[in-house]
Amino acid sequence: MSKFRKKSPWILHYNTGGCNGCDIEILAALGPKFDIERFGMLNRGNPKQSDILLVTGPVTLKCRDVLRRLYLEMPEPKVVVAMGACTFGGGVFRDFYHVENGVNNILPVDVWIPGCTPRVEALIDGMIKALDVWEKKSKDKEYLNNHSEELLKEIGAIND
Amino acid sequence: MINPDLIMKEESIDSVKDSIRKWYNQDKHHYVTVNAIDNGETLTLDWIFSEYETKNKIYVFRVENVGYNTQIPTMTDFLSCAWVSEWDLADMFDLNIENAHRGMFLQPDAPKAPLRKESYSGK
Amino acid sequence: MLKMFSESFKNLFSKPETVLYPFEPSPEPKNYRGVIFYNEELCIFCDKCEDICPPGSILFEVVDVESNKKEYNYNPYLCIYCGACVEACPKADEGCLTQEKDRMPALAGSGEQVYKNEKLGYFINRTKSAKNLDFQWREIENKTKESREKLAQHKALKRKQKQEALKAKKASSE
Amino acid sequence: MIGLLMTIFSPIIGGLISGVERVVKARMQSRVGPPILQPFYDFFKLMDKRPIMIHSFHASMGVMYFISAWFAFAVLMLGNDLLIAVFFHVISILALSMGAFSVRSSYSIIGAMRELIHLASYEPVVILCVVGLYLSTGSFDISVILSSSNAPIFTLPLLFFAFVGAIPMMLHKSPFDVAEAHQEIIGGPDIEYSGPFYEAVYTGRWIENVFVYFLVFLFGGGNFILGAFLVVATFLLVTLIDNSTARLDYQRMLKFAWVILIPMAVFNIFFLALGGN
Amino acid sequence: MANIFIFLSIVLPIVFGFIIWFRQCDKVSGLLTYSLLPILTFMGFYVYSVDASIYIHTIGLLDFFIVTFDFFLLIYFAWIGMQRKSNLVIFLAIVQFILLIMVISIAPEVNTANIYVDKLSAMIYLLVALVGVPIAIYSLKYMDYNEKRKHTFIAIVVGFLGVMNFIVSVNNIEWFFTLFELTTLASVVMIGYRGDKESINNSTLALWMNQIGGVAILFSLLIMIKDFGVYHFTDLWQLDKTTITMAAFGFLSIAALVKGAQLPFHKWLLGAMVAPTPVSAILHSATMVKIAPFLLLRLSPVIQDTLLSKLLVLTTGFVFVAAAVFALTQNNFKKILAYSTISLLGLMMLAASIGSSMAVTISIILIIFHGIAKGFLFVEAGILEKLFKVKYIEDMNRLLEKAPLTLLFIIFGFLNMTFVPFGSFIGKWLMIEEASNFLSKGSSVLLIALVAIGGVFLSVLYMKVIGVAIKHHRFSKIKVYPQPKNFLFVSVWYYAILSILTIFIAPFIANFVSPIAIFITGKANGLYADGLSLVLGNSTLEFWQIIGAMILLIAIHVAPFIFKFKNVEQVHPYNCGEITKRDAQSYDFNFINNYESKINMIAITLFISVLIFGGNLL
Amino acid sequence: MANKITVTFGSQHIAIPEPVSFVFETENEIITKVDVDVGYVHRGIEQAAVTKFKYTNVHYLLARVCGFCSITHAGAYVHAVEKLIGVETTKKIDYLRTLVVELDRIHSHLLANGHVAEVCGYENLFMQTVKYRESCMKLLEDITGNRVQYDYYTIGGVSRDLTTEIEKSIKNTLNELRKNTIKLMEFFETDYTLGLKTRNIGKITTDFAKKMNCVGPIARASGLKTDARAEFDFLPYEELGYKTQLRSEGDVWARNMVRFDEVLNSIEICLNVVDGLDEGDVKVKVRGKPKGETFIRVEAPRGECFYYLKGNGTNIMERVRIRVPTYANVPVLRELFVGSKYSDAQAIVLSFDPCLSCTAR
Ligand code: SF4
Ligand code: SF4
Ligand code: SF4
Ligand code: SF4
Ligand code: SF4
Ligand code: SF4
Ligand code: SF4
Ligand code: SF4
Repeated sequence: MSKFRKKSPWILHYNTGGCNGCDIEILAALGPKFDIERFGMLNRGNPKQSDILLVTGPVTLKCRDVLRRLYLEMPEPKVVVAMGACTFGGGVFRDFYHVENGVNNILPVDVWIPGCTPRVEALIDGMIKALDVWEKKSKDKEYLNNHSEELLKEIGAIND
Repeated sequence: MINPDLIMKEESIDSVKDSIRKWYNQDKHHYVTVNAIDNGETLTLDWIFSEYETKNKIYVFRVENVGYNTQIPTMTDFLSCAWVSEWDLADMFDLNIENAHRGMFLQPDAPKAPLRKESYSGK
Repeated sequence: MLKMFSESFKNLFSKPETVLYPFEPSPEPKNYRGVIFYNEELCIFCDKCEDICPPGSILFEVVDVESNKKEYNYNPYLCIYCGACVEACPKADEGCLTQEKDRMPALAGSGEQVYKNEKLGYFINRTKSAKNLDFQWREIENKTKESREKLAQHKALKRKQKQEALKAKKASSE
Repeated sequence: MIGLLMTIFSPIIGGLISGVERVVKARMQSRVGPPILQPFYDFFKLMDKRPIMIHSFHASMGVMYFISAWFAFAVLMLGNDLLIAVFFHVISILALSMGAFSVRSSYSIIGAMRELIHLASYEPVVILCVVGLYLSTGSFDISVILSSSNAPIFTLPLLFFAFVGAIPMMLHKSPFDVAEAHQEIIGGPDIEYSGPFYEAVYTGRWIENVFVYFLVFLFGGGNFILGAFLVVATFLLVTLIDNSTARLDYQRMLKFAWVILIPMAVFNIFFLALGGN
Repeated sequence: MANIFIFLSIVLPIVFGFIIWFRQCDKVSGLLTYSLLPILTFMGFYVYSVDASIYIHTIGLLDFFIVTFDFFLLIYFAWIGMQRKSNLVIFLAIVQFILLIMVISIAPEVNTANIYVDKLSAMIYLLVALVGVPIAIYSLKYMDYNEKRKHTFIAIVVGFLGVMNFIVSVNNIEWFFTLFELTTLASVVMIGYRGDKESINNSTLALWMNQIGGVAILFSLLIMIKDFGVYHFTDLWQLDKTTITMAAFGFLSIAALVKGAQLPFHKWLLGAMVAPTPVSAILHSATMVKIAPFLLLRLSPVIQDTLLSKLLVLTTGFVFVAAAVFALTQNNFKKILAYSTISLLGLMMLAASIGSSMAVTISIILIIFHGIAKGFLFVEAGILEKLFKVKYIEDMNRLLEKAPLTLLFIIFGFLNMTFVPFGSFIGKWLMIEEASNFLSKGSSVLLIALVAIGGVFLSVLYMKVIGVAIKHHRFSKIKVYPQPKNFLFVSVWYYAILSILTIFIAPFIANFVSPIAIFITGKANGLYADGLSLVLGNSTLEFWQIIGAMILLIAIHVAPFIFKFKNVEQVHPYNCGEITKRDAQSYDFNFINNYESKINMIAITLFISVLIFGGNLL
Repeated sequence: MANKITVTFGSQHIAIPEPVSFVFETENEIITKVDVDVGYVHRGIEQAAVTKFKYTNVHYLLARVCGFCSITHAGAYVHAVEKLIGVETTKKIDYLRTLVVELDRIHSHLLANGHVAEVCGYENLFMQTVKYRESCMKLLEDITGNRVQYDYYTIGGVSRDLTTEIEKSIKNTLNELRKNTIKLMEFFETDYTLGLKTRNIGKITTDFAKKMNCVGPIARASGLKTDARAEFDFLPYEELGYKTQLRSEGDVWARNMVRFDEVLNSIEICLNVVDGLDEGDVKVKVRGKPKGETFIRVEAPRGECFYYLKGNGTNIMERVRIRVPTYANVPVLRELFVGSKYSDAQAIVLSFDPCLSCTAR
């Protein structure tokens, strides 16, 4: 069954305050030239139905909780792909006062795509790597259960 | 190469609003932004305008020596688009601008007034 | 609407535009600003690259304060590939610091080996696991800072010693 | 027998249709597109996801949607009255929209509301279509329609086009993908489903595909080759339209259905009925 | 025996009503209303099972008594008009007074029985017993919640059931007029029951609108007597259809349309909302407005296939759609129900005016099922109002958390109004099948279009209302709160009747409803039950389909109680990752109101054309 | 009335990949109230530019204010710094800079228009637009070494020269692109359904544009003639065939069409650049440190970008103030929503081609 898994990764994209450079390239990847739908990838825009959280940007303070919420809304097995230098320790924005210095401080990142801006080919490579990680995760079935009350309180889970 | 015809008008904080209001002509002048420069203890405030279809013209209404706590008038009554820049400055310098909302840019747990010299030069 | 209608129809029967990467090559252009390669032998340790690097992805850690020996650490994941370092490097023409057109491969964050290449400097080649690579880099940063301080202290000490020695010399000569 | 087989395999047929559609769509956009079996890959993936939900009622409605869509199709294939099958279809919409209404998410609620407006737009056309088929073949019975010697398409050209105009509304395709409106409400009624529950909704949509294209097939009457041709042509046409229009809003959809499609259908039936005597 | 039962069916409720009124005591009221349920049901069933029309000749004194009563009634109306300073009411009362004198002066002596009871009447007896009496039972408790003069109210309700039984039993159209006026009186009294300003205004509105119906009946009587010399329904059927003029029937149809609250005379039924909810229930469900389709059913053998019938089809079909559309814009729960009644009445009258054997069957099916379901819904609306303080759609937001059981009943009521395999659906289905046979008569095509469209709008309406109420918090525990026994009894009663009837719908329709139609039209309609499947010509509604749909729908509406996914983790709804506070209500489609005047204009035009063209007045 | 539905639009929403949040209050899908929050991307660039970075590498940071007009931000800064130091650039440098700036404008405009089509539910048009845009991306990658972050400007020059091979491919590609752009324009111009979604939607009159001080294509689509390329000498636009493009309708559609007009004009400019290129070095010597203040306006794809720079003769600038086009257009954007349908809101937002990463910096 999980043989099929590798072929249908749906993406949730969230920009946590990067320069849009990576986001432009994600759009380009959807376009005819690169067409990541070849791999069954769809940009769902909906955490409930996504498998891969594609994060760009250095995580600004204001995006931090949104990112956490989106991550928690995604059903496991899920993979976090961090695209661009920003997501790795902040990139150029390293140690700015309103920046969390990269995604790894907020969520466990599974794949890093280096570059600023990475080429679309790099994005595709990264995604293919993510598929392996995904496969492994779904075999292990290590689900993070019961998000602690504290975390939910901290990020202010919606009360309805 | 770049050589704007800079027209600088020195104003005081009380008079600046009236003089801008009197001078500003919607069909001719383009409001660019309001800017603040921190000089350590005081601020310099610039209201910056340009002119449509004229080369290299920049008008600046400058107010020197504005204290951190001085009440700064809002221009939104005749420049209805000025709110973004005013809220921005209010956040960035922790200024007392009329009707400005705080927190559009800064999270509560971020440093206050990040653009004041005192906040980054370690004093 | 009708125009697009016929265009869609035409597209249906013409060859798609897609480049079938990764099953088909899509090479970087000659000019591509890829990964930075470093050649220790040519380096004169002027620190210009470290100075200019916007995100601070080049760090020289002083490993031996006595001989002022430095180790070049480079983090290709933090690097923004701006090429400023190469431009600043006085020895770039000889190939001390060059920007290749190759991309750094993506990194799977858990358990995987990091792609290694001697020319990538000490950091990448010394890392064991890819896990929390960003935190490992933070350590290097701290270490570098410390080593710099040490170096400064050492230099200050030396200067002092020198001055003292000089003074002593003077005194003795007097 | 064939009916039973069709019913059992309808999800598979539907999945294939949606797979082919995705490929054709991609080609029309000068892309390569996914493999044809992609919907099934999606299916297996969704099945293996860890289930999460908003609340049980919502989740169960997703499953009910699938079941009732399937049941409606069974009624279509195994029952002998076309009209009843069309009414059964509404039950699935009921399940879907109730589920979507039951969560306090504005996208879901707007989606459900729009889904209802979809229903108000296409349902009269579909019913008129069935009546037209009756008029042309003399029966509501599918087996009779499928063995009638004259193909209804020749007597009901306008009605057929009205039906084709309603297909984008039924299958949520541009220009009438109002209820799904990916860029506005991100899938509308589907949005809060995930994992296996979304899978139910997803498969339910496939069955709707089969449902709709089977109705198209009926326009071929006893001539199965013509029927198959009609299905393929309609499929291509709908995909082409999907690819060459922007999404309209719900008022425009209502207006289109009411000002153009319904009068068209009524006119055709009028014409035929009066001429027939 | 049957004669006695008919007599009792009419008199018993009235007598009980008086007793209740005199005693003003809980025990007595309870006992009497509860006892009416089996008594009336039994008598109704007995009368139904008699396989012949029952003619009862009455003594002349009764005739005299009724006519006198009539004059007093009209004087009373005039008096009400004077009290409420409504010239219209006074004027209409005087007009009726004069017309009535004219009618009596020219009315010939006819030797036809004044009471005529056939299966149709018996069916309505049963409906009154099964749907009307529970409403009385329900009012026993309802009136305990801050309402005044409880027993008087119950007395009126109970007494009214007798009047209702009476009106469907009369043959003499003059008597019919009297009873018509009596029902008008009843509605005035009930609508104005609370006695505040709004109630009074609305009851005045109901009065004058219904009086127009009365005037129409009188006109028709005049014409009828002048043209044919007869004024009994049964005599009318004997007339030679090829030669008669339609004017009298045109007027009678108008009376029916008014009583059936068809656009543009729909306001009075909407106004009934201000009264205690049982009033609405009684007006909408089994009784009162059902007089309208009943009257048309009585006329249908005569008007079948005439221009009048076609115009009626058009008018009522239009109302079916228009009222459903208007209902979408409403935000008051009772108003929504009222509009849907108007809409469905349109459908019933549409079927009745087609007049073929099948159409009559359809009309009766709709009368029965709509009666039960609407009674059900209004009862629940009353419960919502009293127990949960919910009146408007916005109050219904997240109702599931507050009142799951009531909501469940409401949903079931709604499902009954439009979905497969419930009665109203079957009516719609048969209607389309039937109309398809007559496609060559252009109006059938329109009819199908109207039926399809109206049906869809009603579905949309119900789903929208359900949608508002069904929302709930992801952690809310759905717990059933205890309800007063009376309420529960009535709800479960309706629920049970509807479920049972639906499961056995095929034999029910084939063996119970269809004979009525055959009785009326004298023609078979090709409907029969094959086991539990309903067969019509080539088409079958198979039992597995019925039961399948039933299971699906029951599963859907009781899902909050039965489906509990224990091991599935819950997350919050997607909100773009934000936690803003949100309103999540519904649409009110208020742009439809822009077309209101246009729709009303069309309705008025249709109305007048029914009279002028249908009645051949030109 | 039971008809209020609050719709949150962002910060994570498929139609706007950037984090920005609108909270709409709708009645029957008509928007009655809007709340805008544009501050999600605030990173603290203005502070970092005067603390963490030396004046020699600030432009690498500023390029990452926004990827769409990375070149404009870097350019504005470099122009300003060059002025403060007193560097004179050669014609060749100016030409090369213009080339990349205009190519950037082309790709940005095409993507913006495609994106409008996408959020109107016209996926195919988006695909076609992106398809043709790829040729421009290829050029940019060939010239500068990256598809988005060019880092082409350096203080006193540009980072690399054109080879003759690239020159030739520029000419070919751009001629091809011009044809394709005209084709795309026809799609946008004649498409009926797209017209329903874009014409007369989000209308800004000239007066309103003036009142709200709009900039860029948004202003020019409303007939307000403002363009920093014409109003400020930062690059030799006049001699390269620049013309201001104006439309008067002021709706979503006009904004798209203005962008297309500008793409065509930019293609013209680029071809002129290639034709008029001199031989010579791409860098001049820079000596000294920035001192004094300067104001500079440049035209980014989205409109006028304004910089204020103050240097004090050290390695570190004293103040860098960035006022970006979206920042200037957000006020009018907010006004436009009230009264329009929610289903049009996406098209309205994206017709502004908003770039919040620079608004919040
Ligand atoms: S289907 Fe949805 S995700 Fe895919 S391109 Fe269309 S809008 Fe975007
Ligand atoms: S990695 Fe570079 S290109 Fe990507 S978002 Fe960050 S700054 Fe922009
Ligand atoms: S090359 Fe120049 S800058 Fe580098 S260390 Fe030697 S003298 Fe210093
Ligand atoms: S390319 Fe830029 S970011 Fe990378 S090491 Fe060199 S200077 Fe640093
Ligand atoms: S700039 Fe070049 S020579 Fe100087 S330290 Fe860096 S690599 Fe070595
Ligand atoms: S009100 Fe109660 S106590 Fe009084 S008579 Fe009636 S039942 Fe008896
Ligand atoms: S507008 Fe910017 S952030 Fe949004 S999709 Fe386009 S490039 Fe990405
Ligand atoms: S708004 Fe414009 S100038 Fe600012 S970053 Fe975005 S594209 Fe660049």
